[in-house]
Amino acid sequence: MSFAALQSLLPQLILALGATAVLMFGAWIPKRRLWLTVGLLLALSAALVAGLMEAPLAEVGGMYATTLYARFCTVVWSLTIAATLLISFRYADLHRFGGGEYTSLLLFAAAGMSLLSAATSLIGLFLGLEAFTLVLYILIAFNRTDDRGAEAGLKYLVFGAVATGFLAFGIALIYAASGSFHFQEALAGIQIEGALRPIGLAGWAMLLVAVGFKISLVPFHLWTPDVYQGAPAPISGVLATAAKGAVLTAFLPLLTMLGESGAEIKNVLWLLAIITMLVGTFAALPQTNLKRMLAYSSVVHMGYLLIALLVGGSDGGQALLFYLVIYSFATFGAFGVVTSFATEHEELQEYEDLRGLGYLHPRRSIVLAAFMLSLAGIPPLAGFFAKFGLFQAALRNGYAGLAIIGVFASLVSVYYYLRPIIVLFMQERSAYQLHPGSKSEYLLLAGCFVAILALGIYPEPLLNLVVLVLP
Amino acid sequence: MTADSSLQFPLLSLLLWLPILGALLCLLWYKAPAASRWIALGTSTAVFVLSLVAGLYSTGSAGWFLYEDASWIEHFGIRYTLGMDGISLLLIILTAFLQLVAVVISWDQDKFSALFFALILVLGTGIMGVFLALDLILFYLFWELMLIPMFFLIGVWGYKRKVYAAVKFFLFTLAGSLCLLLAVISLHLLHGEQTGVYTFALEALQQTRLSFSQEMLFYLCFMAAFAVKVPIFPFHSWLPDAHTEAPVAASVDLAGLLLKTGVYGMIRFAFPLFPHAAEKSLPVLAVLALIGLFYAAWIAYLQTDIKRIVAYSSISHLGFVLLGLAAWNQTAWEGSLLLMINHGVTTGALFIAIALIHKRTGTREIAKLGGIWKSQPNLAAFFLLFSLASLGLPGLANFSGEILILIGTFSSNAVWAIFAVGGVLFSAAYILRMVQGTIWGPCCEPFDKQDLGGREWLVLIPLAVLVVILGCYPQPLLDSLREPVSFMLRQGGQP
Amino acid sequence: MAILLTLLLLLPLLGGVLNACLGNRLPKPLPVIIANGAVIGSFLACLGCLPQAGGEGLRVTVFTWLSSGDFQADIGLLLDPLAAIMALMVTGVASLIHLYAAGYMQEDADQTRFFALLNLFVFAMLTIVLADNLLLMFLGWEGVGFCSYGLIGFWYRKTENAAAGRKAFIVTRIGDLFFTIGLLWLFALFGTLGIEAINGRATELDPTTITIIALLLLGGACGKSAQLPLMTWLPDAMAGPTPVSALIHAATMVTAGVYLLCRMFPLVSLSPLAMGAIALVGVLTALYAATCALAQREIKRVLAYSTMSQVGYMFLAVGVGSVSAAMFHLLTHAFFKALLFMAAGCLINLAGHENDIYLMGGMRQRSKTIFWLFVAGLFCLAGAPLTGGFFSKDLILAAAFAQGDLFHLGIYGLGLLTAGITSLYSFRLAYLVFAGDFRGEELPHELPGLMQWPLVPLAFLGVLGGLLNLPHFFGGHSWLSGWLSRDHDVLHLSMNAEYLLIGSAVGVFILGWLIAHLRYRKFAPRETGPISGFLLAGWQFDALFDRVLIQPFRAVCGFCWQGLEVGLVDGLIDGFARTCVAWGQSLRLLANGRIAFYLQGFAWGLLVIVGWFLLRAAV
Amino acid sequence: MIVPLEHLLILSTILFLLGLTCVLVRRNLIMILIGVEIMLNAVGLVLVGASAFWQQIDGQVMVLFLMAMTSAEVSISLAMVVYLQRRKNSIDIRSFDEMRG
Repeated sequence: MSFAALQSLLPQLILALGATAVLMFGAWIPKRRLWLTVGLLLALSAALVAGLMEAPLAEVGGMYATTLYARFCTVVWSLTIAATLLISFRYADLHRFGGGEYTSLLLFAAAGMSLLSAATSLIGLFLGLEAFTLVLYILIAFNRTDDRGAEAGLKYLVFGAVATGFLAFGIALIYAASGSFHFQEALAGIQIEGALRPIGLAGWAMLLVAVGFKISLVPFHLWTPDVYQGAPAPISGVLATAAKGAVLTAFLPLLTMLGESGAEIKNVLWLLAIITMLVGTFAALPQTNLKRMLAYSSVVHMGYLLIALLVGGSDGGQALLFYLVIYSFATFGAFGVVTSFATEHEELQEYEDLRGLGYLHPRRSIVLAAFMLSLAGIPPLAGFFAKFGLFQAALRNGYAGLAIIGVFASLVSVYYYLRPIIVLFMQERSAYQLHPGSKSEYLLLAGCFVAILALGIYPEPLLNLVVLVLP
Repeated sequence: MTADSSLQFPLLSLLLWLPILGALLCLLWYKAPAASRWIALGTSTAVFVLSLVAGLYSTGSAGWFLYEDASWIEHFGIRYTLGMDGISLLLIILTAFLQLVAVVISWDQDKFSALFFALILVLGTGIMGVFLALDLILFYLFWELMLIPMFFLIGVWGYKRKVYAAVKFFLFTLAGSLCLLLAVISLHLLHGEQTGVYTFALEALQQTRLSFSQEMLFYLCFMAAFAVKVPIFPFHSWLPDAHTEAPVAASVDLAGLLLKTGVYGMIRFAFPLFPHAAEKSLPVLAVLALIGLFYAAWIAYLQTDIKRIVAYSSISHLGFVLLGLAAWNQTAWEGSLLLMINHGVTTGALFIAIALIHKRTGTREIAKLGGIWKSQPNLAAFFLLFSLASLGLPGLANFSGEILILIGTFSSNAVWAIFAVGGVLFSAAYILRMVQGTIWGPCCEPFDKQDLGGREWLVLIPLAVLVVILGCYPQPLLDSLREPVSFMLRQGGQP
Repeated sequence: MAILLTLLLLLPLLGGVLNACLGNRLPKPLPVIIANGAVIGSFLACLGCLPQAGGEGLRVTVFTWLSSGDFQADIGLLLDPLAAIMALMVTGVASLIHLYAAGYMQEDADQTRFFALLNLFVFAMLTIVLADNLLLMFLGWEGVGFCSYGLIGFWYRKTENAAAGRKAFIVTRIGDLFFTIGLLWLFALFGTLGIEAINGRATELDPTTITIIALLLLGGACGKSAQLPLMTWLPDAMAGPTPVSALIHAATMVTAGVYLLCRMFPLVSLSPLAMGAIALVGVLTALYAATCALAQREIKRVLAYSTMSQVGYMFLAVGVGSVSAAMFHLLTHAFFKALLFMAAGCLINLAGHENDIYLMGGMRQRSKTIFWLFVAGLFCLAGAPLTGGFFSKDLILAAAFAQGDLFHLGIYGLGLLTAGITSLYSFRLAYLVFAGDFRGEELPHELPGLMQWPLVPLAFLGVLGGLLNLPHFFGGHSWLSGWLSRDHDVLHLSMNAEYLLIGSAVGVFILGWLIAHLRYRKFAPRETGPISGFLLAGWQFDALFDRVLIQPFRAVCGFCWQGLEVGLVDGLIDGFARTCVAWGQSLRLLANGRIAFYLQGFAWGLLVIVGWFLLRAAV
Repeated sequence: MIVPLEHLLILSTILFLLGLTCVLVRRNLIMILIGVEIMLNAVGLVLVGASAFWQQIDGQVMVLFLMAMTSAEVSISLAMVVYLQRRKNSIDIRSFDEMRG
């Protein structure tokens, strides 16, 4: 590996090496807050480097790109992990997390995700995906005093392992069909009519199953609510945002390259998008647990994002990135609110427990309400423009049917997004005073809130950025 | 329209964003309820004054006498375009006035007052934005901006079935709006394909060439949003619940302003953009208007909650307004717009009077009310006055609009007008039943014997004066409407 | 002069508004003084305008009320001879009634409301009279309706009173619907609502249109004037204070319908069919109401039915083409009926707030003055020879007779029959009230002077009213017809016919008196047969309308509410919501927490995708 | 290449499906993990075979990565097995269905 290659992968190196260092030194110096802070700084610096430094090489080792797109993704995932660390300060104290391990695992996840989004070959894709999936196995079950955490960890582990099998098999089949792992050539394998094409398609089928698991498309979504419910809230936040976003961003170029030849695949995606949107929406309706509701909501949003994937090209890509960022702000913020309401024994997630909380903790409740409304796509919150861009792209590229179903789903979805708001503000007070929340939590929530609001009023900067990275 | 709009003082923006500023200030001082209500009062007074100032610019001709245009979201082709003509001027003044009334009448609101007043103010921005926006997406944003504050106002400060009402309101209006959104985007894309210019500007989109079926489809989508808001007959079911459960200020805003945004949307957007489809739809519109007119009146006749009676009366009156639109001529349109304003004032006033009665008696059930005149003659007198205006007594507000609508409609289609005249009878039936059950009859012994207090006088007197003036001398309003309305009618390309 | 004319209209308005807004804050007698002053001022203004009213009349346009497109309606006043004579009557009678009311209401705590409404009523009535366009007239038309509503239900604590007010408002509004449609149609035809313009161009229309419009106007007039079939509200309206009955439900408002028809006579008279309908409605109402009056027990209800009957005569007059006869009867009737009502109010007071005539009797002993005044009124009503009522009624019957054809002769016959019945019930009333001894138990209430002396001028006017339009036969010059420039209304019948008419009129008068004398001189409380019960209930029309109109209406409302609104519309919406949630619930069952089951989801998903690809590959 | 690619693919598919069946059918966590291992080994077989078919080294590189990854996964899985055994005294996946709905 040349120096230039190392330099090109500097952000990922910062994350990975930093993670290793934190893990090692963390064992000796058991200061939780210190390591969280260090991790935070590392993640931020990785984001800074990725954001500001031009990479000398366009592609490293035939596996990872250093395009603007890849750097953009790196920045976003690093920031998500930084945010996770920020929100975990009090939470980690509450549950006596090992600071070094927790931090380093999260940093590893960031490295994995950013590699995944940067992948240009199937090997790179596999490695990046597995890197953060492995980390998440641990993080989900990180709370050792919680049965549910263990159950969630188990569930994620089993499905993750099976999905890994599918992913690997799919990659292997595609390789068998095309003779290359590199996206461009690998796709050529199914583009040419021939004996090997069915093998390639079978590979794609496996791949889709794996992706379906990762971004929880129906019918591969069933684990999602259980895992989100059981995992520590900050980790659920990562699961719902970055972990899914990284997969989507990795597949976006893949599908775009597929072009016309992937009609079969697009058909399947079309079907998956529809059932994901509808099933997710309806399943979310009767939920009475905030985290489970958010899980189903993430399912629905993945359905929307599939529309963007289907549209493909710069239209679809821009819509996807824009949507993803805004969705992440809102969803992560919502999990952030759950985190900040957490007590030593439990997280406040049942609607019953949230009743009338809006008047005891008005600021966090209002912020949560804003996140819900943004997810529902109600202006003047950013979620509106996200959906707007998505549906516009869909209509523009002849996916009117999907757009209409999406609109219908988002209409029904309003009901379950309103329910937490109703519980918080419109029911009799039954809640007791909770922890007032720490400064770091407030900082993060305020950040998400301001972003949601500002992007809802003036989304132009983000749009320009998206256009810049996805010409 | 005007090129040098950048040189103008941004009066419209100020009008629009001042309430938001006020809302922020309210939230900033959320720990001091007194501060928030004074801020709200100050803001809404300033807005009212500004709206009157805007009236000074009025030229009486058809174009925008105030116009602002700025780049906003280039990526989507969305611009920040505002314009004011005679129609929007009147609606803006009405908005500012009713907002002021809403603030004053909610003065002793002590449950989370900061949030309450902030929401009222934000609602004001939403409504005024709808009346001013000339970019379709900007319009849509303001259209939706009305939703959240109203949802909270009903849901948090409402009465028994508040959550049901709030959610129903939210979902109904959103369902309509999403149709509108899809149509707007499609129209925008179609225009872009034809001309290469991707824009949401109203005037540009009017030039889009559409086949008749496209036009009809878009028109129906637009109308879905507006029909829910107005509300037109089968889409009205959210309204009685929302009106009944809302706190008084929200009821005033709902009946006085929100319903008008639907009609405004039709005449400003749906009709000019899709004139052929509109022309085809007029008979259907008229029939729905008439059905709504009678149906709501009949239902109102049996209601036992006086607030619900007034809620249904709103549907009935809006049926009248709609009929005027369907008649599609100068007199009928002016009548419709005038009736909108009249109805805003009278119904708002009625809701206030009902709220005051409710405050004193603790009930709104006809069976439990009665003889208010004995204990509160002044309040009862105001209630009577507003009720009479609502039933269309000549010389009071609603009549002037109704008669113009009838006259205009008669010349377009006599049968519609004859049916509509019948509707007047039923409005008398339910209004008089309400009046009878409330202020006449044996006494219900309210627990609070106090007649009107100072602040209540302050609200009711201007409303009463307006009710009389709008009935006796509505000519200035009609003058302001004349040119814009005739311009729009010509634009519609109708006979 | 324009100022004076404006004042004529505005003074009562000012008085009413002043009392309505500030009345309760003013010291006690002041509201009454304001109200009386306003009306008397208006009367004086009317007198002042009178010289200008002849010929083309006096006109003022105050301001433009509504103007939109081609439509324009002004607040414009026109004082022509017809309006002048009506305005004079309205302000004059109203002044006297206001004075009477000052006495009548002096102990009522709520008298400012009363006087405010009374003043507003006068304003609205004058608006009808003076309006130069139909829309402004409609304003007054509805205005009197509202004031009537407010005054009938003045003692609102009793539910029946308020209900009677509501009934009056709604029933008259049914008539107003026809008026409104007529008004809209006239505008559509002429492009204006100016009364003179419409009348002037009426001949341009084709006969069918004229007939329909005239019938629509008749419908409006029927509502306000309590003619068949919209008459049921008037007897109930007697729930209001007596001055209200005198002013609104006898002298002025109920004659507004007649006035409207006279106003639009040039148009209406172009349609023989409509004219026939008007005459028929008039005479049938007259007969119907007279029979009802025969059986009533409450003194004011007798008078109410008699009013209805007399207004029927006025309609008859219009229907046979004699405006001056109609106006003549309108005037004399206003005088003697106001007199009768106010005297009745005094009698009720004297009987200790008892208005059942079966419980009166011997009232002559309680007050001689009232006895003579009341009897004078009754004589006019019954059409005693040489009283005002005699001349005016005679003129109407003569006009019907003079038409000569069978239809009008039939109408004449019915009119004559009605005259007989009128005489009968008038004297029945007189005997029951005054003959014999007092049958009640209450002690008389004090009768203030203000309640007595305003009756005197009315009595004179009523008795001598005939001089206003004394026909040539009696040596007069038909002054009223001349003033109204309707010389052709003056009949020139043969001497024989005149004798026959007068003779029969006198004959039925005497016959009626005789029957009454025989039957009621001695009080015999046994009028409870089915026929009298039927008549007492106004031919059961209330029950009929309740069956035919109100109950079906309520059923329709109930169906709309419970059936359509709650059942269908809300049901569909709530049903949709429930369905969505139910789907959600069943989807929720999928997430049953079991890893094995979830893994099956994987397998099925894989199967579907692979199957899809295979399918595509196969095709 | 002596063995045709098709045969190899068929074999590895059978192997993969066997592993998958194991995962679907067994209730013991360790058996499920073994099933996953079988699936992954099938993958390795395909990769090596394809590598030989295309005369390329890439597939074999991937196999190495896969093995490394698998070992990491196994270590985490076994740690989880121990953890669960200690918490719940069971590694039967049926005993983990507390969260549902």
